[in-house]
Amino acid sequence: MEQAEIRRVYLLGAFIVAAFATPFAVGAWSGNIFYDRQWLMDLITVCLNGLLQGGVYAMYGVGLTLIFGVMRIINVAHGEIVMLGAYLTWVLFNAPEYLGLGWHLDPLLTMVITLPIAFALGFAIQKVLLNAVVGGPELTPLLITFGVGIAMINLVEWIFTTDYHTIPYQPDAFHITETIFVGKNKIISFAMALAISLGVFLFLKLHRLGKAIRATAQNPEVAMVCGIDVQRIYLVTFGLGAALASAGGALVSIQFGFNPETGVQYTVVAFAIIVLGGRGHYLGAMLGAVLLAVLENLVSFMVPNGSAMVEMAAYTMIVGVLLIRPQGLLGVKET
Amino acid sequence: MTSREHLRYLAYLGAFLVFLAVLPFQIGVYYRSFVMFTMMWVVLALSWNIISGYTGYISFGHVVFYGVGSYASAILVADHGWPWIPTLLVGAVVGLAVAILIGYPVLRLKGPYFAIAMLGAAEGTRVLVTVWDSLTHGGLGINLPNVENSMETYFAMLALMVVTILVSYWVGHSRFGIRLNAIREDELAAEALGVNTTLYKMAAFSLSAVFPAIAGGIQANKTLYINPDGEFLLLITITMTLMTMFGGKGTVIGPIVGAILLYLFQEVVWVKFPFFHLIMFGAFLILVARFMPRGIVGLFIARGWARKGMVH
Amino acid sequence: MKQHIWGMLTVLLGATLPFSGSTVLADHRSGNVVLVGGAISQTGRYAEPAGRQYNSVKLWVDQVNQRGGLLGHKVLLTMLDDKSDTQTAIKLYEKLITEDKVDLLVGPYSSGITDAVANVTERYHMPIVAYGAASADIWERGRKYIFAVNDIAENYQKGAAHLAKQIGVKRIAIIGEDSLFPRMSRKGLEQWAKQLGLQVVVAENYATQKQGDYTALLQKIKAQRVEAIFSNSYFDDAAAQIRQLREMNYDVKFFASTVGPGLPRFAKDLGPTAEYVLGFSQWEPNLSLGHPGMKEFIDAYKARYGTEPNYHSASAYASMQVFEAAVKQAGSFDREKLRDALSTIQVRTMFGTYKVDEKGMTNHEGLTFQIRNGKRMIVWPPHLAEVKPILPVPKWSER
Amino acid sequence: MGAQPPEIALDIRDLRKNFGGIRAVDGCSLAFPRGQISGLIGPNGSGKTTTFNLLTGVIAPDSGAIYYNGDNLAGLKPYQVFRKGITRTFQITRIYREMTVFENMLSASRLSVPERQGRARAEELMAFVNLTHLRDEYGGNLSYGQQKLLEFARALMPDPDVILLDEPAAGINRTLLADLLTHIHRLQGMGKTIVIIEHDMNVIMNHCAKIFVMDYGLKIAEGPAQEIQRNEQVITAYFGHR
Repeated sequence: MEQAEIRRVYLLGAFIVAAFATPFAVGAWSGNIFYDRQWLMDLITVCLNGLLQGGVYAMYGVGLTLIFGVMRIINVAHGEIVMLGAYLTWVLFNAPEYLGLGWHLDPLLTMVITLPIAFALGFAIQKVLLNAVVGGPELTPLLITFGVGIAMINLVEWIFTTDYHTIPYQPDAFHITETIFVGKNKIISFAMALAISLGVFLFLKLHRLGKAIRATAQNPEVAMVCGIDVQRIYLVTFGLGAALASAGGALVSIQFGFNPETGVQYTVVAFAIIVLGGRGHYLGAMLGAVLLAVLENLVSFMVPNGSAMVEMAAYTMIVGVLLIRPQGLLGVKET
Repeated sequence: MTSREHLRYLAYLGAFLVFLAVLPFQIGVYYRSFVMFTMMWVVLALSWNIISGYTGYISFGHVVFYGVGSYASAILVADHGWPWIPTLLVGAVVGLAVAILIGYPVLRLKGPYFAIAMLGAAEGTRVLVTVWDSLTHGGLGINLPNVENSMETYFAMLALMVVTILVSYWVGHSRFGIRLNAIREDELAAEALGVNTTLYKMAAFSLSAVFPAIAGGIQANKTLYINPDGEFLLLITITMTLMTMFGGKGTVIGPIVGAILLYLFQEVVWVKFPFFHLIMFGAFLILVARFMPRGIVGLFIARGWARKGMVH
Repeated sequence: MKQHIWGMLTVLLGATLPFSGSTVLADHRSGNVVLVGGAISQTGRYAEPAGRQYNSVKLWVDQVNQRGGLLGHKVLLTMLDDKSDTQTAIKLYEKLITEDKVDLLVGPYSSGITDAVANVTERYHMPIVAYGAASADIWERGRKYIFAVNDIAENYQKGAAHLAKQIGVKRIAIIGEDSLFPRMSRKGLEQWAKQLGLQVVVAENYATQKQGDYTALLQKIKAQRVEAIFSNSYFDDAAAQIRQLREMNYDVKFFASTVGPGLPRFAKDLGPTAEYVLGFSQWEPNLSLGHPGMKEFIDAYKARYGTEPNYHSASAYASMQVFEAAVKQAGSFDREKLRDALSTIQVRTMFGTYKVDEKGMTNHEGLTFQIRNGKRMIVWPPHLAEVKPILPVPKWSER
Repeated sequence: MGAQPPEIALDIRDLRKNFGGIRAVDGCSLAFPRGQISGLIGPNGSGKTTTFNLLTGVIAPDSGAIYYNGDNLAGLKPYQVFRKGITRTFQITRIYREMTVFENMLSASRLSVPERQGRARAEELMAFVNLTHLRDEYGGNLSYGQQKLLEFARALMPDPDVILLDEPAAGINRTLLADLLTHIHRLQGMGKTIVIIEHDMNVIMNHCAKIFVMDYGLKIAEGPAQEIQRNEQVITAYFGHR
């Protein structure tokens, strides 16, 4: 590694340490830190919640990082696919009741149906709209995916109105110790996200198609020479990305409220994650997601008016990391 | 191009100007603001075109300049009792300052990373404006003193549009513009062929920031109410992008035609269909991006009605 | 080529000219009609409550036409969509007044949009009844042409604050979205807290489009040993917060929200989690309130839209009743006469009695309710209370 | 300031550049004679193009100096080198594909020259390389050979004193090559210094007054064609040990 490269890695480390130190400093200064055991437990709970949330972030962040990594396309509609996933889950959750059966479908079980749908949707978007513009100027896919996103928002709004929905799934507290509680739904979501992420990770590492995807991400020309059908890899990649986003949507639906316009915040989070982790870097994205989620929670917990500044954490991360080391935490420098 | 051709275009512009100068006296308040907003979109599209159309750096957060311009103006008018016209100049200076602050680091990034960083910068500024309550009144927004100023804002916007068109015309027909284009085509080659790319990008970025800042100020004084979510809306960036793409990016006439047609269409036809009109907007965005990379001007070129390139 | 384009431009702009000519005034519209117009959020984030208001306006228009119209004129309604966007609303109201020349103007939804639109209506001396707004700010600016039907935002937490005092709560937290209405509600609550001796230990706004995870904020509140949480919230944030309180196993003495719990879906979607939440309502479809015409309105609304009206529907309908009375009183659609009528008349509507002070504000009094077995039961003010509130609410572990 | 003999246009001294541990240029010293055509050859990966990139500021050297008219060019930005009167072409042509031929030409015009004069020079040079008929065509629509010519003509726009040509003969046909070589000789006749990287040995041996040979980032030989052809080291570098 070059001298300058090493300097940048250190600088990035310092930046992240500073980002994490800031809420503590502000908290101490503004009297939001109490030096007792109870507060320490609260702090642990907050970090734990961040970790759990980070798991879900990671899952749809990985989806975007796959798409960006393989095709260098900025998919601005990623959050909208998350939103769509939440709606699909909600519809299936309620479907038996509307049919007069009087029971609900388990939201986790619905993934068996929603993920293939999302995969097919992503596949179709890539096939019809994006395959022809991969490798061209970045503006084209940017506009196309934004167009897809805005059409999706309004289509969903037209069908389901702008009402908020939520699925009251496993709403109780999970006792970790006497004083530390987290939501059961959060634990379940995290476990689910971890399982799915791990599955995709193993797929990429071990399966022939997964290896082909990684090869394409590294160098499409070489991949093509090696007999990989790059166009098909693109389709699978976008499908996979969409499926991951939609799985994220299912997990969002059992934790939070959602409406057609909530997608954009997930897009931003996913952007922050891929920038933090590095283009196309799977483990980097997971690390970035957890860092981001914990940081957000710390800001909200200790900074006065912190919940208004949560978004700031994501944007500071995006701009700061891009300026210091555009390839992110674990990414490799592009040539 | 010969100077006679320059003169001919100037004559067209003059005739157009006379028409626009007489127009507001013939029409009511609503249509006056309608034309005013059309001109605003022309300004925004042309400005976006200067950085993104010519240099190819996709400013995916260009609304930030519009936002800070409108906030600078509104704060001075509402909280400090300034008359509104001088606040536009302050807005321009603030826009310029923000452009330098953002541009200096961010313009070193390339391709998608620049776009993402601009998005982050714009959205981050929105949050900052929201949180900085003591200055901006946060989510409350700012109410400006209630006056009927459709005539004044019309002429302010007209003047701004004329300046923007003239500057764009100069950019589009000078070696400055060609060199910006060279950066878009091949930054490394441009640098090796004598273009101080850092300086040129910075100049183009600053230039493209000033006009939206002023336009934002005028808009704030016409609308008389602004809030962070409205002034820093991502959709505004997308709309300027779409207008420029639709007309033809990297040309002078393209963004003008794109802005006028699209705004007209949007306001006259699409608003009639709630829900559908944004679905149509999305579909239109896809179609333009996918099938009209050179926009309307490109179609003209393909049919041989227009010459290729920007200088002749 | 460029010649063509400039020519095209001129033609296009010229084409807008013919639209602009008419200067004929409204009263003498052909076909014996009066035009009632407005813009309301048919799409966007306010579409749900705004839609309920639009429903009521449509209902009133049909009913008034069956009754023979306004002063013998058939009523024609033109309702545009502001996309929940303030600037669009401003443009549309300018258009409605100066181009469409509507005779009666009906309001938009949300305090923020109403405040901005009031600038336009004030400029053109167009009277308007603000059924979609509640922030006192709107009337504090010395406006003469805007009238209120609702209790003000500053009073939304008044009942809950009094209940807190009753059960001996000391330390409270106030949280809410960072926009006009929740901030006004916060402002009012801070005054009530001062008056009642409640100590505000945390007061925070959060961004309008937040992720939905308030755990860290609630944890911060918990660390400050807060006893009752006042949340100036809509549906999504209120729902997320109450769910997360449960996940954290954080037992507050009560959780009071403003708009969210008043929406029927709240109790339905959240089920047992929503129990005992305090909420605010301007009006309830509850005949014990005893306003004239309530039953007829509720029945007609239910028959047409298949759902019970809530207070959003009711305040819009009441505003139209007020307009109808004012037009009768004024005997014309003249803007100034209409304004004078609106500022002086007293009307008994199905929403309550309409009578405004010199600022244009009413003394309509809101209600605080508690969700009990999925139903909204009025618990404050005492003289209207249906049940005695269960406070402090049961611990999560005991439910 | 290093003393520089007047007959030397570009004097490279002990130039070094490492890429992550690989020594691309390893203490190389080259002296290109003024007003002559010089050739720079060597096997693939010997550091020729890197030397050009170092000369023109595309990458900055780790150490060493490049003297030109008494100034040290090392560490200057590409546009600064350009302004000193040194221009280049690229191994794979880098013309602006979405700009017309004329715009390609004009982009390299010096700003100190009035626009009218710049336009005139562009027309002149387009005529010089026979591209006038394609004046308003997009660069991307030209054939590869035409693109090479365009790039060559574009490099002449600022009326440079030193012209660096990176594989001018690659990918163009015989006729065009003959044309190009005629142009190059005409430029030399005007007193320009020309340096050519080329794999086509015919071009190098028949047209270069002096030839420099690089291998593994080092200069291993220099001299006129006949000398180089007989140099053992050069033969070893190209063909390995026999």
